[in-house]
Amino acid sequence: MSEELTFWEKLARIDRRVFYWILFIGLMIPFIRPIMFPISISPSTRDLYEGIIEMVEPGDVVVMNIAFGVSAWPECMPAFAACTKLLIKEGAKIIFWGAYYDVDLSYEEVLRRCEDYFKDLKYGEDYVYLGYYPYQEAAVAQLASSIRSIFETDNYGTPLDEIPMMKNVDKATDIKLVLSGDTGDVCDYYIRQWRIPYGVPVAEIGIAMLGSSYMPFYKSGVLFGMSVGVRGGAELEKLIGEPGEATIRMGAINISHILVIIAVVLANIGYFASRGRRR
Amino acid sequence: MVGKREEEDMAIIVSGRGMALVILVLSYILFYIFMYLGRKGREIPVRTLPPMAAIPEGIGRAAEMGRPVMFTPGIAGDLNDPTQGPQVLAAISILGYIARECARTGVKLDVFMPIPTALPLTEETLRTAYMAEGKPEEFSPDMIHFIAGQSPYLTAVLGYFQRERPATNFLIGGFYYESVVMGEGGNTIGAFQIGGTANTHQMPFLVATCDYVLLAEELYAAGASISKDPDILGCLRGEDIMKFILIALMIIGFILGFARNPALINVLRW
Amino acid sequence: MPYPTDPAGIAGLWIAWLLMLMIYSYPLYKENPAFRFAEHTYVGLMLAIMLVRTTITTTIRMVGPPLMQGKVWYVIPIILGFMMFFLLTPKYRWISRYPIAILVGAGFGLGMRGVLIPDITNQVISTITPPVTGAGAVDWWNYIYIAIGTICAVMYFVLTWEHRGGMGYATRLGRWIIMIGLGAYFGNTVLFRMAMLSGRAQFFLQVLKIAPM
Amino acid sequence: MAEVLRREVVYLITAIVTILMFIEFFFIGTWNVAEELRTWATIIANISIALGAVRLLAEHAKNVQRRRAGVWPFSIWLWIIFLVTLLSGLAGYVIKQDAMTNPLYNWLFTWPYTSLGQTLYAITGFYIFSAAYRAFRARNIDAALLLIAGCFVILTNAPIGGVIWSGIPVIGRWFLDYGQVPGMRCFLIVAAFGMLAYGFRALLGRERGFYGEVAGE
Repeated sequence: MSEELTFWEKLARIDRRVFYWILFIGLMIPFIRPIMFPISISPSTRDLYEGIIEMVEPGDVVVMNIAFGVSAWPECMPAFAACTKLLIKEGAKIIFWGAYYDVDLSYEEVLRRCEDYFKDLKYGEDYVYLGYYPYQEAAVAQLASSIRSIFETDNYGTPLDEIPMMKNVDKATDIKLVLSGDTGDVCDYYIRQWRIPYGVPVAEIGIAMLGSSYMPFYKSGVLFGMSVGVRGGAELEKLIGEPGEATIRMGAINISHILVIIAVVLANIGYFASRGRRR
Repeated sequence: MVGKREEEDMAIIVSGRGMALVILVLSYILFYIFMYLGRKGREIPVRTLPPMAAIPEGIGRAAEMGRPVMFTPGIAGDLNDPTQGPQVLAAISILGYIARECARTGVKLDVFMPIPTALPLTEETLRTAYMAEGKPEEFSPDMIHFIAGQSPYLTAVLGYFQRERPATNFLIGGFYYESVVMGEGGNTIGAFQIGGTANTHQMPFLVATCDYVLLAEELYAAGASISKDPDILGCLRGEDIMKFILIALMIIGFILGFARNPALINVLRW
Repeated sequence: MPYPTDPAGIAGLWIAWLLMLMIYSYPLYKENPAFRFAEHTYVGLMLAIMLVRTTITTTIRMVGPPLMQGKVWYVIPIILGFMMFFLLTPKYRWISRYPIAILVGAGFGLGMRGVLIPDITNQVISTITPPVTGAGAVDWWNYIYIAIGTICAVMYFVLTWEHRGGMGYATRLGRWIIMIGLGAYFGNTVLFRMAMLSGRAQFFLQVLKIAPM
Repeated sequence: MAEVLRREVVYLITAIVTILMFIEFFFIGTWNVAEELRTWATIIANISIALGAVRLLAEHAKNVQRRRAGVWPFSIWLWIIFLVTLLSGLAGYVIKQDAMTNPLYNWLFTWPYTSLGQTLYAITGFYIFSAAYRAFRARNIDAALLLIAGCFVILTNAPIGGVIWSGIPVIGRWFLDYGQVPGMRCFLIVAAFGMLAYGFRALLGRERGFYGEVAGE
């Protein structure tokens, strides 16, 4: 152990906290001095955007499923808000509900982020908030066969029959499409219980990892579109022409991703250099 | 496209779901046959899994270096959880094998167990393993370090890495992000690492930090190859036959694809 | 959220900021009582919010109206639900198996019937669907790559036969293809985690009014 | 008899519920029982969420009772914050049918809870970065392939990748749109069969982990 350390070995012994500090400070730079580069649109996001525009006619009822917690806002909220704006532009009537116990706050945040859009709309006629349903496949399946068997009332206690936009809506077949913002596997439930039995189009607007695990579903046409994490959010913001939070955040993504790449490359150069020497 | 409930004359099965029913029934028949055969004593082998073959190597390495071996099943789930539970169970079966190797070679084994419901089973497994090698006196419950809570668990394992510098780490079970931290910690002390999980979200980290990794179903197969559970092994054999059928379908369909013949696709949409 | 103007909001903002620093004192410095304090605060809050939102209010909402309408049998799921709590008493634990049986039955029944089409047949169909007429060489290459890749990767998970001879080569290719998949997954994980962390870095600056809220 | 009630009857219920769900899906007809059972399952699941919470709270109560060194003051604090939040939320619900209307509950939810949730969720970002430097080595072909694909995807996800070299997003997009598909598809297929097998064993009463049978008794 006491032999002279090479440059690479010394480099490999840097305390891990040094990296944490570099990263945290590095991430702040773009918020002070924005670093912007043009963003290209990926096919899955474009399909999502065009799918909504093609399918939704004014007056159609659409479900926005909030299956991400408050904790995943930085990743999921930009895309979710952008999709809400797009749906309102297309004249859809929106049902909000969610499978996360902290869904109330997420719903309020959506309203706040799309303030300009919601101010001309009327609760109960153009949008409605039904609240929380348990994170269970049985619940999602039952929502498909009868919304009223899970939600007798909206979140504020008004019976669904007294809400104008819900009068003739009770089954999956009354819904034009479902957009699910996920951190977990709730979208699986919508695929299995809504898309396959009833043919309701479903799209995913969740965290980036789901962009990998749901890619086969998108490729096989089970999902009509997919937005991948905050990058998808930035693409959607570009498509609807309202650059917002995700677009700003792409600066931080640039910095952090470059840092990760440098780390991996340096580490592997060091690994092969010291391995060569040992031989 | 997707089958809707169109009432057809005389139809019993909903259109578009026929093939699904065939797959379901066929799978069940195969599972049942091989479970039955397994219970009758027919041996169903599990193929050589390099990570399992590397376990003696890892323990031998620890014996040479005179350092301990560490095992942990991750904190993702409780035994009662339908997705994480089976992973932890498989991991505990593998632990039985590791413990026997350790007992035989006289290597010290440390188990970090963050799941309270799995504690009794772990203790039982270790006791049995040491007994089977004729060294019951070498087993002590202190080998199992129970730490509840994710961050105390992480802190304890990282501290242990620095203090004891284990020669080999086994990170096998249902993991959450602790896989990155432990994989990195073990790497920094130059430990030989064998990982395994069925949680897709942690596989990349285990692949990048471990020398050998059991991926997805391999974990269950490895567990079953040690516990010799005829139900699991029988189902695995049944699954394999279904996979061969799918592979055959895909090869035929792939060739038909060049001729743009949709016959097979239409059959699958039945 | 906009920068709050009321005293409660401002206090909340700064407390949120402090709690964040307490949590990050763990990676950035070392484990310490401040971190533990913040962690326990989170667990306490989470449990309370969860109970209020799920067990208490949602149960009342789901069961109340039908009971009022005279559907008396809605008492049964409530009783079954509370039977779950026998899981905590070793002696009567078996009672909890009845509600679990319904949960497991519904869960597996729905899950198994659900995976057959999207996860199996649709995936096979998608693998063997050739590119549309007039497709270029790249599309055909992708068709071949995905088909051969899927076949080899599925073959890799044949677990009760030795991979000998030609199958050995196919499964080795299969494992490499799985690794490419996991690599892309890894790349997306980095995006997710960094997006989350950048949200916190942004919040750090926003509270100090260095970045706009 | 008691043995039968504890095991066989339970397995039978599981099997009946499972098969009902199958029948509803595959065979034409109206199946109200299946719908009713799903509503029941939802209500049961909703109540049983409290189980985990009760367990955790009991654990912390024990910490306090036994004065576990270095832990018990935090456990007391956990209980205090739990009770305050719970009672304020319930007060809001009782008075105005909506927990969020209580200002204290709303404040605790909006500020400390949101901040802590996002902070804890983001912490892995640090670990990934240091692990990228200290542990992610191309030690074998598997890891090499993973890292190469990973690096291209990372640079594609960041817009800066295309500025460095215009080929990066082209290669990275290929990995995202095609390269990862067979691997991920294989996971779907394999996991689907795994689920069929696991569910089948549950149907026959040969998989018992979830009844708490494995964990002792």
